[in-house]
Order: sequence, then C-alpha cells, then structure tokens
Amino acid sequence: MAETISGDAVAQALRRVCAALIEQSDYLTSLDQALGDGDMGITMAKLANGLLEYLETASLDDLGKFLLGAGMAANRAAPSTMGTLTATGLMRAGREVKGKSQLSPQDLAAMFQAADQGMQERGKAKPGDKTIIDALHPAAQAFAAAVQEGASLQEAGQRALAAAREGLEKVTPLRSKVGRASWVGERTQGKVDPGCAMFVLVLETLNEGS
Amino acid sequence: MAETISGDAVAQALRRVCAALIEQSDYLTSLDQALGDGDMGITMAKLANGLLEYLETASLDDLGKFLLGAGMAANRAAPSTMGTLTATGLMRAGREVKGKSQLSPQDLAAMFQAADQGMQERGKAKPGDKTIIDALHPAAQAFAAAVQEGASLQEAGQRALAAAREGLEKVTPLRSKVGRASWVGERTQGKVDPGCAMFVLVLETLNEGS
Amino acid sequence: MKKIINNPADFVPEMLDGLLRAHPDQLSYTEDIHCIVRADAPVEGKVALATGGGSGHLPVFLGYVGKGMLDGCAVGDVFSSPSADQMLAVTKRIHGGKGVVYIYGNYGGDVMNFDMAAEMAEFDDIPVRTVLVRDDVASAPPEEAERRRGVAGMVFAFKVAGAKADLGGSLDEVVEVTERALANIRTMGVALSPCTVPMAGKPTFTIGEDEMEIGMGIHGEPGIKREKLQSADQIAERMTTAILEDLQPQAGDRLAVMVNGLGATPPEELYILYRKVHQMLTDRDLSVHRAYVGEYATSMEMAGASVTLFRLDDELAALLDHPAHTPFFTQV
Amino acid sequence: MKKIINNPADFVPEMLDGLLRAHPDQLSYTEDIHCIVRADAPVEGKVALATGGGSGHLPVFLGYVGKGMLDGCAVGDVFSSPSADQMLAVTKRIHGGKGVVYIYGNYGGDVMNFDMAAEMAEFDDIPVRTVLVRDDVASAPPEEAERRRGVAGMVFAFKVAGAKADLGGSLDEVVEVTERALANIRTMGVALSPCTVPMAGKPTFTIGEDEMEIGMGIHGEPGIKREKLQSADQIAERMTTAILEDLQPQAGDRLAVMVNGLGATPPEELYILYRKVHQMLTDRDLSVHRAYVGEYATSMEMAGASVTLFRLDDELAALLDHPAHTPFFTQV
Ligand SMILES: Nc1ncnc2c1ncn2[C@@H]1O[C@H](COP(=O)(O)OP(=O)(O)O)[C@@H](O)[C@H]1O
Ligand SMILES: Nc1ncnc2c1ncn2[C@@H]1O[C@H](COP(=O)(O)OP(=O)(O)O)[C@@H](O)[C@H]1O
Ligand SMILES: [Mg+2]
Ligand SMILES: [Mg+2]
Ligand SMILES: [Mg+2]
Ligand SMILES: [Mg+2]
Repeated sequence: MAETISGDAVAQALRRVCAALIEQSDYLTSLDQALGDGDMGITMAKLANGLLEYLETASLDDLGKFLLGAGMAANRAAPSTMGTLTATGLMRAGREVKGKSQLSPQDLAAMFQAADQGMQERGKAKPGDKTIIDALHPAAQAFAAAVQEGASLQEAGQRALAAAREGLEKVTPLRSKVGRASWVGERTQGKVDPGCAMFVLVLETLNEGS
Repeated sequence: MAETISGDAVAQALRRVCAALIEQSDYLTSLDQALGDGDMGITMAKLANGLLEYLETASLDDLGKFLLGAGMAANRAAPSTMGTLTATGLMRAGREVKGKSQLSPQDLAAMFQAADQGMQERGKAKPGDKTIIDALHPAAQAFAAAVQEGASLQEAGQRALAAAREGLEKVTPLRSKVGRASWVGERTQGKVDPGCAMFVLVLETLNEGS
Repeated sequence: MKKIINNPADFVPEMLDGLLRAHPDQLSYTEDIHCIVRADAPVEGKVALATGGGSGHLPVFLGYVGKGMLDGCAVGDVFSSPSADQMLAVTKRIHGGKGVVYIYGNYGGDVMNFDMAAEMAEFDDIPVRTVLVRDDVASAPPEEAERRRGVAGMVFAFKVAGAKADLGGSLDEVVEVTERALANIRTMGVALSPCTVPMAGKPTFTIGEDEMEIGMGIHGEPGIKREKLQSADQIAERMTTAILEDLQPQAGDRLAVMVNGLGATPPEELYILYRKVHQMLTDRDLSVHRAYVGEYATSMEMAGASVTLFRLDDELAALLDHPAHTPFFTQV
Repeated sequence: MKKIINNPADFVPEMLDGLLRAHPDQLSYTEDIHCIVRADAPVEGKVALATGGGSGHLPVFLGYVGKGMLDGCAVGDVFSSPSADQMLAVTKRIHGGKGVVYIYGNYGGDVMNFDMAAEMAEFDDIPVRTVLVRDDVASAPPEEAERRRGVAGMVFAFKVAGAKADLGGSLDEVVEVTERALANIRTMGVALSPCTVPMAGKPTFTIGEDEMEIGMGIHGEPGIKREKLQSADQIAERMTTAILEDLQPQAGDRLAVMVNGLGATPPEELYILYRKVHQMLTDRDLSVHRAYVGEYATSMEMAGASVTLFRLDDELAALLDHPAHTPFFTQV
C-alpha cells in the first residue's frame, strides 16, 4: 500500500518545522554560545521567517522548483553556515523531484540522501567531525533502509529520528573538527553540537505531525 | 632699618614653596576637578619637582639669571596654563633684579609687580575674570604699598596674604570668564578658583617661613 | 557599549547608504545595496577581484574596493556571511572579461556561499578562482594551517592581488601571486574587551577587568589563552614571537609589518606596540620595507590589536608599493 | 578602560619612538623627540607651518606633519601643552626663510606657550604669525566666538594652509587664507563615554549607561547638555542644526563635511551619522564637495563623534583638493 505525500502536506510540514525553529531559537542560541558564536538560534529563526514568507506565494505545482526556491529564499534570509547548509539541502532535495506534484516514500528517501550528500559536499565535513552530518547522515541512511524494507512513513521517520539521536550522542564526547567550534578546541568535548541538536529538533517536529 | 634677602634665602623660600605644592597636590587637583580638567595638582607638583631639580645645580650669584632659569625649568616641567603663568612670573621677576646677588624689600616689591604684570600680559586675563590674577594683583599692590610705607617684610607679607585671600573670596561667587573653567559656565559660580587657591597657598608658605 | 545607531536591523543598510553618499565617485552598487562595486566597474580587460563577508570589520571588507585593490564586495549582516546570490550579483557586475578572483577569509558560511556563487557564475561563463585567507596563527597549529581563520593579513592579500590585476596580470598570475603572498603572511591578535552586535544588544563575550585573551579572533572566537593583562612590550613580544616561529624568516629577510587596531584601541597604543615589534625585528636582522599602523580590520568597538608580518620577495614588495586608492586606503 | 601600554610615564615618548620607526621617510625630530618635523625640513623657500598641543588626539596634531600639510609639531604630554622651548626648537628647525605660521587650537596653555615661543623666535629673526582654531560651536555663543575651543575643524585649517604654502603662498597669503577658512568652519561633538589619561589611571569623567553629553570637548570638557542617549539620526540632527544656525550657509553653497570619530566609535556608526547629515544638507540645497568620514581628531578611547562643516569658495575648494601625504592623511 503505497503512501503519497501531497504538495500541501510538504508545505504544512515545512511550516511546522519553521514554527519549531522560531520557538526553539533561544535554546539553539544557547547551544551555539557554548561552542561557537552564539548566532544559530537567531539565524535559524531568520531562515524560518524567510521560508514562511516564501511559502505564502510559492506554487506547489512543481515540488522540485518549490524546494529550489525554498533553498534560495533560505540562503538569502540566513547565509550562515547552518543556513547555507540547509539551503543546499533543500535545493538538492528539490533536484531529485523536479516536475513532481506528489511524492512517494521512495522520493522522500532519495531527497533525504541527496540533501545529505549535497551538504557533505558543500561543507566538506565528514562523519565524525562533529557537525550536523553526524545526525543527518545516519538518519538519511536509516530512513532509506526503512523505506526499502517497506516500512510505513511513520515507522521510517521514527527510525530516522532514533538514528539521528544516536549520532548526536556518539559525537558529543568528541572534539569539534570543523567550523567555528573547531577553534574552541578541547573545550568542545562533552558539549552537544548545535547543528546535530537542530536536526534532531527538525525530525522530532516532522514525526510529531505525521 | 633696611632688610636684605640673600640668594640662599631666596632658594630656601623656593624650596619651601615647592614642598608645599607637592604636599597639597591632591587638594589642588580636587579644586581643578570641580572647575576645570583636574590636572592642576599634578602639573604644579611636576613644576615643583622641576624647580627642585633646577635648584640643585643653579648658581645664586646672579639672582636675575637664577630666576630666569627657574622660569624656563618650570615651563619645561609643566607647560600647563598655571605652569606657564608661573614660569612667566618667575622670568619677569628675574628681569627686575638682573645682576643682583642680594635683594631689598623694594626689589621684592618690584619683582612681585613685574610678575603680576607679566602674567596679565601673558594670560590676557583681567581682574574679575576669576583667575589667579584676582589674588595676585591685589597682593602685589598691597605688598608694594606696605614696603613703600616702610613696613617690615613680615608685615608686608601678611598684608599681601590678606589681600590675596580677600581677592579669592571676592571672585568665588562669580562665573569663570577665561580658561578651561569658562566652558563650565554657570556651574563655576560659588566654587573657589584653583589658581587663586594655589597662590594663597604660596603666600601662606612664604609667610610661615619668614 | 553604547552605540550611535538607529534601528539595529537597519545598521548595515544605513551604513552602506552613508558610505555611498560619502564616496559617490568611488563606489556604487548593483542589485541591492549589499552588493558594493567600484563606481567604474566593470574595468574591461582587467582581472576582477571580489571579496565579501560579515559587516562590523571596517575597513574590511568593502573599504578596500577601489583603484589598485578590489572591484567588488558582497556585504553580509554584522559578523555573518552575505548570501550566494549577492556574491553572484557582484561577480557578474565586475567581470571585465578576464575572470574573477574571490579573496576572503576562511569562515564556514563565507566559504560555502562563495563556492555556491562560483558554481552559479560558471553557468554565466565567468571563470572564477578562489584564494582563501588563513593568516591567523592562533587559530590552528602549523600542521592544520588550512583550518586557520582569515584576519588582518587579508589586507596585504587584497593589496598584492589588486596591484597585480591593475598591472595587467592574467587570472592565473593574480591567483599565483596572491597565494604566494599568503604563504608569507601571518597574523596574531589580542583582545582586551568584547564588542556588541547591534541586533544581539549584548557583548559577544565577557572578560575580566584585568584580563586579555591572546589569539582571539575578530568575532570574539576564543584564542589560545586567557590571562592577566600584560605590558605593551610583553604583548608585542608574545604575538611577534609566535608569528616568527611560524613564519621562520631568515636574517636579512625583508618584511612588511602591520599593527592593526581592533576598534577601541587608540593609535598611540598601536605605535607603542609597533616600537617593540620593530625592535625585535631589527634585533633579528630583519628589515622593515613598509609599516602599516592603524585600523585595517576591526571588530567594531573591541579593544585590542593584531600584528601581521609579511615576508616579501622583489615582486611582492613592488606590488605592495603600487599605488592604490579606495575610501579607506590611499597609497601613493 | 584597559590600555596597551608600558610605564604610563613613557606613554608619549614611546609612542613617538614607534611613530619615528614606522615612518622614517616622512618624519624626523629635532632637539628632543617631542619636537617632530618633516624628514625633509626645512623646505627652503616655503612658508613653514607648525602646530602643537597635548597628546592623545592622534592623528591630531603630529599626524598631519608631511607633504602638503604641516612642517613640524611640538608634542605635549597627554592633554597638556608642550613647552615654549619645544615650540621654539620646532620653529627654528622648519624655518625655510619665508616665515612660520602657528596653527593650533585655542587652549590656554598652548596659547601662552606659543606666544612665548613666537617672542623668542623674533630674537632669531624668524617672522612668526599665529592663527588660532576656534571651531567648536558648543563651547561659547556666537557673540563670544573668540573663546571657542579648537577641535576637529583644525584639520581643514591644516589642509588649506598646507596647500597654500605648498603652492608658494607668502606668509601673508597663508595667514589670510587660513583665517578665511576658519571663518567658514564649524564643529560640534557628542561624547558617549570618557577616556583615561594614562598617568591619571581613571576616567576623565563619568556618564550614565544611557546618557550622552552634547557639545563635549575633546578632553572631556563639559558640553551643552547631558541627556539620554538618542538615535543616530537625532544626534546627527542636533549637531548639524546647531552648526547650520551658526554658519548660516545659503542654498547653493558648497561644503566640505567631516564626520569624525572620537576613538571607540566604529566607522560603521560614523557612516550612519554621515547619512543623516548628508540628507539634511541635500534637503537645504547645500552640496557636498568632499566628505571625510573617519578618525581625524580623537580623545584616545572616548566613544563619540563630531560633525564639521566647512563652507568653500573656489580657492578654498582648490586648496582642499590639493594632494597631501602624511603618515595619517594621504589625499591624491
Ligand atoms: N563544514 C561544515 N559542514 C557541516 N556542518 C557544519 C560545518 N561547519 C559547521 N557546521 C555545523 O554548523 C553548526 C553551527 O552553525 P552556525 O551557527 O550557523 O555556524 P556559524 O555561526 O559558524 O556560521 C555547527 O554546530 C555544526 O553542526
Ligand atoms: N588666561 C589666564 N590668565 C590667568 N590665569 C588663568 C588663565 N586661564 C586660567 N587661569 C588660571 O589657571 C587655573 C587652572 O590652571 P591649570 O589647571 O594649569 O589650567 P589648564 O588645565 O586649563 O591648563 C585657573 O584656576 C585660573 O586661576
Ligand atoms: Mg554560529
Ligand atoms: Mg555565525
Ligand atoms: Mg590641563
Ligand atoms: Mg587644569
């Protein structure tokens, strides 16, 4: 029994994620203060507002174009590290579903993996460097595996979230190796990576709604 | 009975004045803080130290030259308003007694008046502008009058001090009209002019020793 | 810290508006006001140079747009990267037919956005090359030099690249000479007080009344060590020694020196630092070809300073000496 | 405020030592290090220009010694006058046979010492003329304009006088044009924070976290009013309105504008101020011939800014445009 996801559902999901980012802005900032320059909450809220504005007028006829536009809007609104990576992820995901107005679970899995790969290319971080990739990559893999096995979207989403959380916890004891946090050196050990935490928040929000 | 003042006595008197200026530095600074830029104590202490250094090697054979040199040393040590006026006073006083190795009360009166006139020329302040001139000018006049009447040096000194104090008190309620204090405007009313207070201190010191 | 501003959200666009009003003969913009270009852009037949980065570092970045230096600059919000499409707009506007070189500091957001812009520029058949500035020795050990931050040394890179392009260098030549320059440029800084990002409204970090942070970055990134405030001579010695160990100049080498103020530190103090730096160089039989003492790369009202040493060969010295004229940098 | 210094008593001589080490081609000294002169002094056949005053205001005063501007500068301790014999030493060293003009700010100690120096110079048959700078409209009402302090506007006086002398003007001509310039120059400032004189070790004044002082002088002399910190636009409007009322320019007049930072205020904020000043001038049909935005006359690490307007005639505009080259001021 193949599930399909409508354009409206995609837009709704994006809106919920934006609301969560705005709501959790202070929390994200506090994580980035301990490890970086303390702007992640502010920039992700800006990004969310930029996306919400984009959503008001964007057409959902071609979800590929829709996501490409969302990525560009995100980049304009928040050209920070995480903002730019998010923008890259949206654009790469969009490239996978060019011309489509509905998405299959297989589409979602492909989008997820394209975003993962694009963000790794853009940021040049590898798993273990203690960045968002350490939550994103295992989550994308788990989601694809679940879809492949024929699991429901809900089940696949849960497995992705579990993998992301596990990834976050695995790198928390490590030293940040790229980005601003890498200059903080040893003092990053034992601190949660803000990018990982943000991504877990995104998955939690998506799962709650589904 | 004509009193005479030796070079050593002049040097001694100068040393006592220097010591008093150094000792009262904080007091003078606090007065200048209320009215100006709060440096008068610091600069007058610098001036005093410059003079003390000068006194160590200066020759007393020609008291005119001695005072000219003292004025130049004072100017180098403290080229502030009050330091420069003091330097001018010393140099002008020296000009009156060129070549002399001993001074008469008449010499002292002439020196005092020359200093007064020179400092008025240099600073272009008139009596009533609320500057050191308001203590200096009446004191120089009173001293000259006392000498003229044949009063003792001690008596002449007391009358000069009384005139200086009276001058200080007369201008205290007024607004400062020249120098840095003039920019403070009405807020100077009722505050003692630091230059007047300094000059009264000098006369007190000279009288104590005589 | 008190600021002379209007609405914090308008800080950057109002600053840019003021700048364009003050220097109409020198600067212009394209697309939106965050895309600053030389008034005479594009200069046909010249390799074009673009930079970009967060605001709050004047004269870095846009203060070096002008004759003999840069052609354009994408301007971000305070301490944050401009977006890729702003960089693309600058790239298109300044391209004079000979390609564009991006020269900017090694910060994650900037790198990713400039990379995106370069990819997009390719669609428009504009050859783009990138030279990253990573001169801050305090930000990573020599083995990981490619992780280092870009700080005040980027001004020397702008100067050399700008001169080479001005003299008709090809895209390859400009890139080569800029990379050669950067291989010989090292910086280290010290911060005494934080600054406040207008939108955040509170200081970027806290530091004790008697403390300084050695090696701090120009956005308040942690440095090597937080310690008691030392004398000017000790501070100069700390920074210069660290740079010399990394740069390893030989007796007889010729250097350019920059003592850069971070914002609130007065020029008087910078010259006191320079005095000691110069003594140390002279003691090691290193000569100073040119000295730059002043504010070249700042963090708004942060107190502190950095020292940059730049080892010169004949060509680099000649390029450094080449005239330049921008709103913040004029050399004859 | 934390300072990067060694022994506070060495602040000025070490600063001067650093300056001379940084700019050996441009600056030299005579007698003692407090007597700074152009490296090529005396310039024979040119009217020589000297200035002087307390330290702590860089680039004022000595930063303007160089080609097309001043020939020498007597340097005092922080915020205090140099001595008459230092001024005399500078005077003798720079005299190129055509006389010397003293141009400096109207402060008691400076005036008396320069007057003494001028009297002494006469003994050496050096004709000396004096032009006092009194541009600060906040320091006295128009009826008592001769009491006003000299602040940032002195830089325009240096520029115009220097150009006239450079172009071969006679002693009388240099004095005349400088006085004409000063009759058309007005400044007003605002301070947000104090500075600390190194020897004193504590701030020159105190001011509330949400306060500013309108009209404060560059040594922390009281201004017109202490009030709540206002927006950049309101501050610019206050200063500009006061100056315009005093200067009374007519529609169609041409002005030079300087927005000067007192030390800790970043260039970004100065451009935000300039934006409003420029809007106000344009609204009144006044045109801006040249804009100077940056640090031209400071009070060490004081936060704040001043606005200077300079009404130009054709000769003054040409003299302002004349090239100049000093360690702190290069114009092409
Ligand atoms: N090169 C990179 N690749 C992937 N993720 C990165 C990279 N650099 C940093 N990150 C992530 O970005 C997060 C910080 O984001 P953000 O605050 O936007 O960065 P910045 O303030 O440095 O621009 C980090 O917690 C980390 O997860
Ligand atoms: N033009 C002047 N003529 C005479 N005395 C003056 C003049 N200007 C200031 N004074 C005196 O100088 C005193 C302040 O001296 P000082 O602190 O050295 O001045 P500043 O700090 O302005 O150089 C004032 O209290 C006043 O008595
Ligand atoms: Mg961050
Ligand atoms: Mg950031
Ligand atoms: Mg003083
Ligand atoms: Mg005083």
